[in-house]
Formats: sequence, C-alpha cells, structure tokens
Amino acid sequence: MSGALQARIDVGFDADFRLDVEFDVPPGTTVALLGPNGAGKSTVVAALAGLVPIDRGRVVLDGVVLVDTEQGLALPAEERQVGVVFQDYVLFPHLSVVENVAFGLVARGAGRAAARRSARNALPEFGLDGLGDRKPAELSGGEAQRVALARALVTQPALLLLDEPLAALDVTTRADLRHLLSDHLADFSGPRILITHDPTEAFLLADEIYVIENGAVTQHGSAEDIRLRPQTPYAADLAGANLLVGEASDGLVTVASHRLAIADTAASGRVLATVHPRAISLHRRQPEGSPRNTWRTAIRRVEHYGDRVRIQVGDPLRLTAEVTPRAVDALGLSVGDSVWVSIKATEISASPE
Amino acid sequence: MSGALQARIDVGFDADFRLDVEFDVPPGTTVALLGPNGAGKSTVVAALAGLVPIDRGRVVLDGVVLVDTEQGLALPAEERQVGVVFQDYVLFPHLSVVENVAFGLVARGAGRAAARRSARNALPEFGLDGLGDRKPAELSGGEAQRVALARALVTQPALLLLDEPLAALDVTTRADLRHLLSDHLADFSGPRILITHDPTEAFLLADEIYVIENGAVTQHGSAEDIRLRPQTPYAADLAGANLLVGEASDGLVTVASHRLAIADTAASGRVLATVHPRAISLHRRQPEGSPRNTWRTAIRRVEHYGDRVRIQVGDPLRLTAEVTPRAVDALGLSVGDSVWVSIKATEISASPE
Amino acid sequence: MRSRTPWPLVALAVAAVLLFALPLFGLLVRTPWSGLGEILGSEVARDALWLSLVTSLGATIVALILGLPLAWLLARIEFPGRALVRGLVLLPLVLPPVVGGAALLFTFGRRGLIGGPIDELTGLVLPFSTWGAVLAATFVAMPFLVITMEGALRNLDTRYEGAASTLGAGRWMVLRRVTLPLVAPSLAAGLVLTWARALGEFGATITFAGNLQGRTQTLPLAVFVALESDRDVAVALSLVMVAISLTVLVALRHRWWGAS
Amino acid sequence: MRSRTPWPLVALAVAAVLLFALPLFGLLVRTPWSGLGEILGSEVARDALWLSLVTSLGATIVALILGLPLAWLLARIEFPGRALVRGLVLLPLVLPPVVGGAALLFTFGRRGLIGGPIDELTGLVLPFSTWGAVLAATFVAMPFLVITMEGALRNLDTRYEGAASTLGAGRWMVLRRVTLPLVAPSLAAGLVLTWARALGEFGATITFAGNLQGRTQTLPLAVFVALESDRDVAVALSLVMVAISLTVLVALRHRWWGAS
Amino acid sequence: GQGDKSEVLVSAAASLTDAFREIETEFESAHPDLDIVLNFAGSSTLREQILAGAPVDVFVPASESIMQPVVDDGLVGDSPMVLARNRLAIAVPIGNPALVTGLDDFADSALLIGLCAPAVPCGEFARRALARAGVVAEPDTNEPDVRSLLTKIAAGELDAGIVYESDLVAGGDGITGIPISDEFNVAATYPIAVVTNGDSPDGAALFVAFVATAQSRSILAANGFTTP
Ligand SMILES: Nc1ncnc2c1ncn2[C@@H]1O[C@H](COP(=O)(O)OP(=O)(O)OP(=O)(O)O)[C@@H](O)[C@H]1O
Ligand SMILES: Nc1ncnc2c1ncn2[C@@H]1O[C@H](COP(=O)(O)OP(=O)(O)OP(=O)(O)O)[C@@H](O)[C@H]1O
Ligand SMILES: [Mg+2]
Ligand SMILES: [Mg+2]
Repeated sequence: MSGALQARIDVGFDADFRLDVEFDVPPGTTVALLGPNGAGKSTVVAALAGLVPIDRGRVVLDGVVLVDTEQGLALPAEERQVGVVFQDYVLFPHLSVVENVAFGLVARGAGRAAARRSARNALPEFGLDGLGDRKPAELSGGEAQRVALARALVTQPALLLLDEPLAALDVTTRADLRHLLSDHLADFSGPRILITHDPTEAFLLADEIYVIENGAVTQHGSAEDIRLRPQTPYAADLAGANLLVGEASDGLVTVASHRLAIADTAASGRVLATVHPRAISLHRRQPEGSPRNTWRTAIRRVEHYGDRVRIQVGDPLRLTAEVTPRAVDALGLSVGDSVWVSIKATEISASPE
Repeated sequence: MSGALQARIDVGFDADFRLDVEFDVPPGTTVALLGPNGAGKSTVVAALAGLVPIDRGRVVLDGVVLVDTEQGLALPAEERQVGVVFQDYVLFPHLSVVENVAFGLVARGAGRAAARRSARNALPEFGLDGLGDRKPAELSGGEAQRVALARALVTQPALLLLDEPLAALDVTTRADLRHLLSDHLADFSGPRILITHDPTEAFLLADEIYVIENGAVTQHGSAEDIRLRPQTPYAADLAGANLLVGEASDGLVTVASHRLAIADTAASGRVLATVHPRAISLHRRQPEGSPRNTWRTAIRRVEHYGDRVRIQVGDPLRLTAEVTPRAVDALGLSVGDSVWVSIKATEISASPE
Repeated sequence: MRSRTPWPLVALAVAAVLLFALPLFGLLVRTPWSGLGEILGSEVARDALWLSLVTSLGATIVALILGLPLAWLLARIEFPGRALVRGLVLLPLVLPPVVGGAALLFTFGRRGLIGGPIDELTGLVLPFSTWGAVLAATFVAMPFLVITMEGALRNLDTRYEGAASTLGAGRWMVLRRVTLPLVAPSLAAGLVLTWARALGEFGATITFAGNLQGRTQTLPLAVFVALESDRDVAVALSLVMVAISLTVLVALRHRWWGAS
Repeated sequence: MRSRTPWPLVALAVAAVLLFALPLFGLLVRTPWSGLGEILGSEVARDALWLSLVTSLGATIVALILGLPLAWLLARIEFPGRALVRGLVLLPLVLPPVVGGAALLFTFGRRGLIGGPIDELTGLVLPFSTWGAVLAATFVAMPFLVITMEGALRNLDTRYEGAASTLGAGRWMVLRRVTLPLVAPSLAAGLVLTWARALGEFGATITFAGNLQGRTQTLPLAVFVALESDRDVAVALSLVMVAISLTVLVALRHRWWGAS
Repeated sequence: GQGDKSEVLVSAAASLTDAFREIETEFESAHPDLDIVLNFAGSSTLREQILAGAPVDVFVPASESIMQPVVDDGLVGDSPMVLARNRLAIAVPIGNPALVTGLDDFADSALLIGLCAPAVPCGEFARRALARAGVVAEPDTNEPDVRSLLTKIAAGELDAGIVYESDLVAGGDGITGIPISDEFNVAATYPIAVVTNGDSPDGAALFVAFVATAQSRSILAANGFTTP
C-alpha cells in the first residue's frame, strides 16, 4: 500500500496571520511539527482534515486529491480518511466514553453493537478501563485526552493528525502511551503528523521534524539535524543549545561586536554558531589553559533541574551553561555574581545561514 | 500580611472516586500537586475555588473560614479571593481577550475603562500583544492558555490555583512564563498551588511537593525528598528513578524472588529501594570486578533521547538504564538482545516503606 | 453556588407562576364537577379530543420536517434576504387568526393559488378536511419550532460537528447523532411550544378548515361552540385540554428534558 | 463542509418558506391598495397601532422580568413539582383564548380572586383598561420566553458561570455579563416570539380587557371589528401588523441576532 | 373617552358594529354630557365579561339565549326588551357560480354548503327555516359563527350558506344575497338590557330609551335589521 501525503497549503485569517507551508510525508513515516504558539500548527491540522477551507493549494493523500483549489475541488471532511486528535479534544459531551470511541466506527459503517464492543475492548489499552460509561464532563483532563486519542486511533484512518496528543498526561501514562503510539504508528502504514511542544517526544516519535514559525516552515530535517544545527532561536531552544548569529572570517565569529574563536577557519560570511550548554565552563577566577574564548560577565539566572543546574550569563553574550550541582556549591554561584566564561573553539560549530 | 491556607477536603463523585486530602500552605510558598491522571488534582482546585461543594472538611485562608462543613458554612466562589487558571482555560467565548482579562478587575470593583486599560497593559507581559481584540475562538491553544494565566494573575487574589498553566506553551514561551510566574509568585504574598505533570516545572517553581494518587496524598516533601526517596512507582517515574519494593535483611533486598545486595546492612523489613538509571551498567559479556549485583536478561525497549539512551531490560527485574549513544553503538544493543546488568551495591538506596 | 437560594429571583418567578396558576384555579373553582363525567363521555367530546390529538401531533411532525431545515438554513447559511425570511416566519404569530385563516383560504382553498391546481390534479380539497385542520395548525405553530431552533443552532459550537465529520459522519449522521442531541433541550422546548400551540389552535382552523364534528372540530372549536349553548360543557372541555397538556409535560419530564 | 449546499434540506426549507409566503402573497393580492392611505390615517387605525405597540412592548418587558427568573429556576434548581410548573406555564397556549380570557376574568376581574382585593385597595380595575390588555398579552405571550429560555439555559455549560464567580463576579454580574450574552441568540428568539405573540394577541384580550377604542382596542381587535363592517379596512390593518413585524425583525438583524 | 363626561359602556354583538356606531354619534349629539363607549365582541364573550363582573352598563347580545344567564344571575335591572330582529338570508359567492336559487338547493349533496353550528343561534334558526321548507340539508361545515361562514362563502369555498340579512349589508363584499321567503324565514332577536354592574345606570337607561326611538330604528333598518 502506498499512501503518501503531499500537501501545499496556503490559508489566512484576516490580515494578521497567513499560513503557507508545504509537506511531503511518505507512507509509514511520522512528521513532527514543532513551533511557537500561534505558528499555525493547528491550522495545518484543520486544513488537512477539511475543517478550514484553504485559500490556495493542493493536498493529495494516497493518490486521492483531497483539495485542489485550482480545480475548485475540496473533499468534505467526512470523505477524507483522516483521524484527528484535537488540541482541546472536542469530545462529544452528550455521549459516553464508549460512544465517543465508537462514533467513528459507526460512521464508517460498523453496526452500533459491534462498534461499541470494539470500542469497549480498546479502552484498557488507553488506560480507560472502568470509565466507559462516563460522560466527558466527568473525566479528568488526562482521561479526556486519552479518550480523544482512542477515538482517533480506533478508526484506522489513512492519515493521522495528532495535535499535542500527550500534553495532559501524567509522566507514567505519557511514557506508556508514547510506546502505545509508537507501536500503533509502526503498524499503521499511512503518514502521520504529530504536533508537540516536547522536543523529546518529537525526537522519539518522529522520523522527520518540521519547524514552523509564523506560518512558514523555517527548518526541516531529522531530529539530529535540528539538535546539532538549529537554524533559528526557537529551534535552538528546542535543542537546548545556544544559538549565535554572526559574521565569520579567519576562524573568528563576530557576534554583536564580540569575537569568538572557532575551529573552522574556512567559514566566512553570515553563520549560525551553536554551543551546547555543557560545553560552556564557568570559573571564579580567570581560567588558564587551552580554551581560546574567555570573558567576564555576570550571572543572570540559576535554575536547578534535578541533577543539573542551568546558569544564564549576561551581556555581551547571553548564553546558558549547564553545570553540576556540585560545581555550583563549590564555586558558590548565585545570581548577580561575576564569573569567567570559557568555551573551547572546537565546541563552537558554525554553519552558513 | 499572613495568609496561610489550611485545607482539609473530603469530596466524592458517585462511589467511584473519593478525594480526601489535607494541606497546609504557608503564605508566600508554592505547593506543587503532582499525580497521575484522575488522581483528584483538579478536584482540589474546584473545591478550594468553591465550584464543587465538599462533603466534609474545612478550608481556612488568611484567617477567613471559606468552608466548614461542620458549621454548615461555605462561602460562595465570588466571595473567596481565589484566582484560578483552569486546566481547560474556560475563557469567556463572547468576550475579547482584553475583556476576558479585565473581567476580574471589573468584578472586583474597578471601572470598566480602567479595568480594560490595566488589562491591555498586562498583555505584553504574557506575550499577547496584538491579540487584545481577538475572541477566544480565534486564538491558538497556547495563546488561549496565556490569556487564562493573565486573567487569573491580574486580579491579585489571596490564593492562586494554577491547573497545568504551562502545558500548552512552546519551549521558549514556557521558559519565559516560568520566569514570569516565578517572579509573580515571589511578589505575591499569598499561598499558591500549582498542578503540573512536568517534574522540572514542579522542582523549579515549588517549595513543597504533594504527590496525590487516587484521591489521597501519598508523599509530600521538598523536591529533593521526592527525587531521592520516591515512595511510590509514580513518584519514582517523576524522579526518573527505578523503584523496587522488597524485603530487606542482612544487606540483601529480596524483590520478587530476586536478591539484590545493598550497602546498608542494617536495613530490615519492607523497604523501598531506588536505583538511578545511570547507576545501571549494561554489558555484552558477564562483567568482572566490583559490582556485586549482576544478572542476565533481555532488552525490552531502546529509546534515544538526544544525547542519552534509555534502555529498559526485562524480567526478573524491569529496570531502566541510561547509557550514552556511543555505548549503544559500541555494544550494538537493540531490542531483544541478551545483556548483562550490573549494579553496585552502594548505588542502591533503601529506605523503610 | 449551588447551596444559596437567590431570593429576589425566586420572588419574581413565583409571581410568574401565580400569573399562570391563579387563572387555572379560577377556572377550577367554576367547574361543574358533578356533570363532568357525562360531558366528557359524550361523542362530541370524544371526537374532538381525538381530532385534537391527531391534528396537533400531525402539525408538530410537519413543522419538524419542514421547520428544522429552515431553522438550520437560517442559522448556518448566509443568504440574501435571510432577515426577511425570518420575518416571514413570524407572520402567523402577528396576523389575527381570522386574517391568517382567510389568507390560507386565498392560497390553499378550492379557488386558491395552490388549492385550485391541487383540487384539479388530486381531487383533494383542504378546507373542511382533517388535512386542512392540520395545515392550519402547522401554519400557526411552526414558527415556534423555527425560531427556537434557529436560536439554539446559532448557540451551538460547530466544532463538535467538525469533529464528527472527521470521524466519517456524513451530514445526516452529524445532524442525528451530534447536532440534535446537543440542542436537545431547545428542541424539546421548540417541540413542546409547537405542539401546545397546535393543540390550542382555534382562529385559523375555524376560518380555514371549518367546524365539522369528527372531521375538523378540535377541542378548542368544540369549546367555542359550547360557549354559545352550554357554558358548563365549555369549561369541562377546557379542563380536558389543560389535563392533556399537563399530563404530556409531566410525562416528558425525564425522557426529553434531560436531568439537570 | 462550508461549501456544499445540502439540497434536500434546502428543498424542505423552501417548502416551509412557501407555507408562510404564499398566504401573505394571497393577502397582498386582495389588498385594496387605493384606499390604503385613508384607512391607515383614520383615528381608529392610529389608536389601534399605538395601543398595539404599547401593549406588546409592555407585555414583552413584563414577560422578561417575571419569565426570565422562572426560566432560570426551572433550568437550574431542582424542586418538587418542577414538571408541574413547566406544564402550568404552557396553559395559555392550550387554553382556547376565550376560556383563557374568562379564566383571567375570574381571577383579575372586579369580582375575581385577586381583582376584588386589588380594586378595593387601589381602585385599579384591570378589565377594560390598557393595563388589562397588557396583562392579557403577558399571560398569553410569556410562555414563549419561559420555555425558550429554559431550553437555552439548560444547554449552557455552567463552567463559564463558575469561572466568572471565581473572578469575583456576583450572581447579578454573572447573569448580565456571562449567562445572558452566552444565550443571546436564544434570548433574542424568545423575545421575538413573545413580542410577536403579544402583538397578534386577540382572544384573551377581547375577553378580559374588552374592545374599547383607544383603551384596549389593539390592531387585532380593530381587525375583528372591521371584519364586521368593512373587509378592506380589516385587510389593510392586517398588513400594518405584517409590516411592523417585518420591519422590526429586519432591523434587529445585526444588533441582536449576531453575525453567524 | 373625553374629560369629565360620564361614560356609558355598551357591550354589543359584533354584528351591530355599523348600526351602533351611527347610533352612538346620534346619541352623543343629543346627550353631550354622556360618552358612549362601545365594546364589540361575540355575544358569548360579552356575556362572560359581564358574568365575571365587568363594569358594563348596557348589554346587547345577538340572541335571547345568551342574555338568559345574565338575567338568571340577577345582573339585569328591568327585564330585557327587544331591540331588533335579524332575518335570515341565503348567501352565495358573488355571481352565484353554483346557480343556487333557494332553500331547496341545500338538499343537493353535490353542492358545498355551510351552516352555523346547531348550538349557535344562526345555526339553530337556519335549521328551523330548512325544516319549515321541508329540506333535509347535510352541511359540509357547521361554522361556529356567521363571520367564518361568510369568509368561506366570499372565498368561494362554499357554494351557499344561510346568514343574517344584516350580514349582507355589512361587509358583504364578494357575497350575493338571496332572500328567504317569509313563510320559511326565521328571525333572530337582539335583546337589550341595562346591566347592574355598570357605573352609569342613568346614562344606560337613557341609551336604552334612545335605541327605541324612530331615529335609531331607521339606522337599524338601514343596516339590514327589522325593528319591532
Ligand atoms: N478563527 C481565527 N481567526 C483569526 N485568527 C485565528 C483563528 N484561528 C487561529 N488564528 C490565529 O492563527 C494563528 C495560528 O493558530 P494555530 O492554532 O494554528 O497555532 P498553533 O501553531 O496551533 O499554536 P499553539 O501551539 O498555541 O496551539 C494564531 O496566531 C492564531 O491566533
Ligand atoms: N463530575 C464528575 N463525575 C464523576 N467523576 C468525576 C467527575 N469529575 C471528575 N471525576 C473523576 O474524579 C477523578 C479526579 O478527577 P480530577 O479531574 O480531579 O483529576 P486530575 O488529578 O485533575 O487528573 P488530570 O491530571 O488528568 O487532570 C477522576 O477519576 C475523574 O474521572
Ligand atoms: Mg495548536
Ligand atoms: Mg486535572
């Protein structure tokens, strides 16, 4: 079975926002959409599902043209084989959990009783045993999200659109459902699109990542690509890296009038330089030795993350360093303190913009 | 200003679920509620806010009795000075963003025009510039959540209840709003309760953590306490640790008929033993040397998290080990492979249940 | 919230209830209880009761079949003249019943715009037939369904319908399994108003369909005629109507209205 | 979804519109257009028009003040006999107008249960006064507001009201700024039905309030009298009612009904 | 009503509308201190109002049977007198498309004919007239009042019906009348009486006296009534 998705979508709300993106999702692969709030991710879902008419573009799923504005063609939502987990679930408030889950089966032609039976059988898998007869208003947030997930997955659609499907789940369930989802996704031969704000989730579940910002795709590639070579500040935040934009020449990058030595002497012109937080060292006294980049600055923020501490330093370059709690205690670092920053030239990777 | 919250709450839905918890939140401190889906966290919020009548209990805020079922007293919601960010926002669909944010100010007596002005001024802080005149239906999920946060915070209530207030935010905004929130919380002298599924968020923002499971508090203490000595499997998941429940005697813990050597020879009776994933080593061949616990098993799952890989091994003890990607490559580990597990006795901490 | 009783509201509501209850009480006081059985057992009364049930139910069904689509269009589709159509729907409410009946005669009568051709083609003469009584009751009662449902459909969040369609539900299934259940309380309200109005319908029926026992003489017509000859019969028949509507509504309580 | 026109629905809706439009057309065809100006300029017509506006608006306002609280209670508060009260509210719809008017007389007439004491205490005699006409119209029209609003309030998600109260809004502010705006389309529907029914009210008014020019003779009553003397006048006056209701509804289009 | 004039409230059967409006004008010019307020409705509606205590001074229903309960309730001062009579006539749509000629045609089952309901005076009288003529009629409708019977005849829905002569004068557009001969004809009686509920018994008495004058009788006659 083939089943690829090719989508070119251009749609706008008022003058404020315009989404103009293009995807190509081969069958059996998962694309993660990541992006800031309001970037247009949910709008992509609505457009693919047929809930928002698009202004211009063409969507082909498994050889079937879902939309083609040039031909004036737009399949209604119910004729697209698209399963959607909505960001805010949109469970039917008048139906019980079982009826919600069975809805798609009935709509796709299963008998009422058979559909309910399959739906009820699917509940345990989603951690919903015993909740089958509840109404959505009687569910907790996480339970409701699981119902939404179950409702979309049981119909086995040709395209799966998951809009932050795990956001409300507790750590345990999230891990379980991540596995369930990755098993499901592995069985499921169609393309799927996963929206998430959790980079880990994206890295774990997706074959390819699209970063959408302000209605446009700003970067796409493998998780590795994004992690190692983020192209925008948002992508750098995702990767947990520091991103600097500067001018390279002769093994130096000039960022906001500050010069950093880099290993790559061939780089020139505008470059994106990334530094991993763990590659940044902090010292009380001016460090000696190999690191070629050292300067003095003040601590802006100290955040304890369990066994790691993230420290943000201030101008001239706002960077985040990651150190151990032991180091923080040993150096007695706290906000406002003056510190020396050092970075080895080899830890700064620069790539043309 | 004092302002402590003392709450004893007992409330049930049907026969299925009963919440019976007790808190004591000193003024100026933040308590994080963590717990599995359906544990009753949102119910705590509803009960404290006065939206769900409680069956038995007493809530005192800043010396004012909000509820006392023995006296048959229950202040209506509008007379409690409680600010709530609801898990599903509950923005007023007929009001613009500015009107939503201004609502609480008007209700608390500000003039209509003044309230709108303050509300509009507060928008940039929450990353909502330019969205003031939108209706909630025209917002993205993350934007809506920010409006909910702004609406609750501008009224400066005596008690803040935040139900997963950052769940829908992108990484950048989440970090920004976490800081905003922690600044806000620092200024704000009343007690506050934060519900989250993100342990990092809890560890960063809360002074004390309550773990709620199935309607009851199963553990409470500092972030450090929970991280180092989780008392339940859920808490262990939170801390990212492996939790084993067993019988200790003579420096051995028996877990499901498997014996583990521990350093603490004095421990006896039922104990909770925790092992950090990084303290578990995996080998292709039977390891030699100091680790006292070694056994052979199969790999159940391999998950790549950027620069770490988590590997779950199967029976007799399901444990998760964390290794570097390099190690995975070097050892050629994949699902189903047989491996040797080794744990140093000193890495297993046991505490009485 | 739930525990506090809002006294000013209760006071106003009690005043409203009294406005309805006191006249009923006044009516009950003047009721000739002794002769009641005999009056209600009469053939005239039984025929009228039966016809009233038939025509009011018939009108409600027709109103549902025609009125619901109209309400849906008014609520959901933007088309020129929408406000005008909505105004047109209210005509039967504001037209004096006799004028409304006369207007129906001009249209559906033997010599009417539509009635003429119908008569020629099918031999069906609407006036003086039970069909005519149903038509008159529909004309007068349908606006309640249309207007109530338009309001309810406008209030409804269309996202549920969207979600249903992504699950493969066609328009008809969406309507039946999502839209209507979600507006059930308003639909119940609209149907009850429609049925009650049809049951009480008098003016247009008398003018359009005439007054023939067993064919077009519904309870209200029987009451009107009885008022001319025997007031006791009129009061007794009125009480039958009161009893029917109370019975139906109390019986519907749980089924339709839904628990709150 | 948005782009496809559901033809079967449209066909049914068109049938519904024709049911309302054709009789109006029939009426227009028989209208004496030449003498219209003179008829409408007459004192009788002007008095009746004015009175109709006053009583229908008055009845709508009273229905709002008394009926909204009742609808709220019916929708939100569980109390014994709730179904009975709801049934009671429908009485005016099912009672034949003359009987309804007579029941009002028994209650609010000079010798009535309430009317007697009122007369003695205040000297106010409701029958044959404009107040009486307002009372009769309220009695007949209020059910529409109550039933429509009960349905709408039942449909409403109470979480918004809860959220408003946590923000410090008291019951009144919640009602005014949250509840009513959220049910605005249904409220508009209810008010329009109420007003239109009050405007068209005839039977209870003529029975309870009498048919006195300038005091209780509203347009429908004037039409009734005109039918006895000059049909042209009757048709012309009916058209005035049609025109008023169409005008009001078309004017309300944007303000009230909200854009879709 | 105007200023300090005392009002006399007259509840009259709707069929008297035109006649009583003219009589009102005449009466008020003869008695400038009195203001006649006319209350037209169906006779039974008017009766209900009076029985419920409405402040009516004069009651003029379209039949004696309607007046009777008011008399029985002791609400009438002197016993009612006869104001006018109204003879029956056959009404057919204008142009008489069914070519009706007289009461005999009412036995023709091919025609659509309408009568008032037997319980209503016009129905009772019509049946008596038909009986006198020896005609057995099977009406297609028993209209509860003359007005709806007339509407249907005017609209051509009915081929013929029996109504009052006064109806042919007032609002008779679209209708052609065919007289019924005296030998079969039956007349309705309009009684008039002062009601004790009223606030102006003196004015009421004056009005009742005035309607018996020749001036009033000619007005009634011009509107299709016969006078005693
Ligand atoms: N109906 C609408 N009218 C106007 N603007 C809208 C409407 N719906 C969404 N928008 C705007 O379009 C943009 C994209 O919204 P969308 O919901 O696709 O964002 P998103 O990427 O899903 O964000 P989030 O991560 O917060 O869910 C946002 O700026 C939003 O405010
Ligand atoms: N109205 C209700 N009727 C019956 N049960 C309910 C109702 N509301 C909530 N529950 C149940 O009560 C329990 C607690 O729900 P609550 O919303 O407090 O959970 P939670 O801890 O907030 O979970 P989550 O993390 O998923 O938001 C759940 O099992 C839920 O199904
Ligand atoms: Mg979104
Ligand atoms: Mg919750």
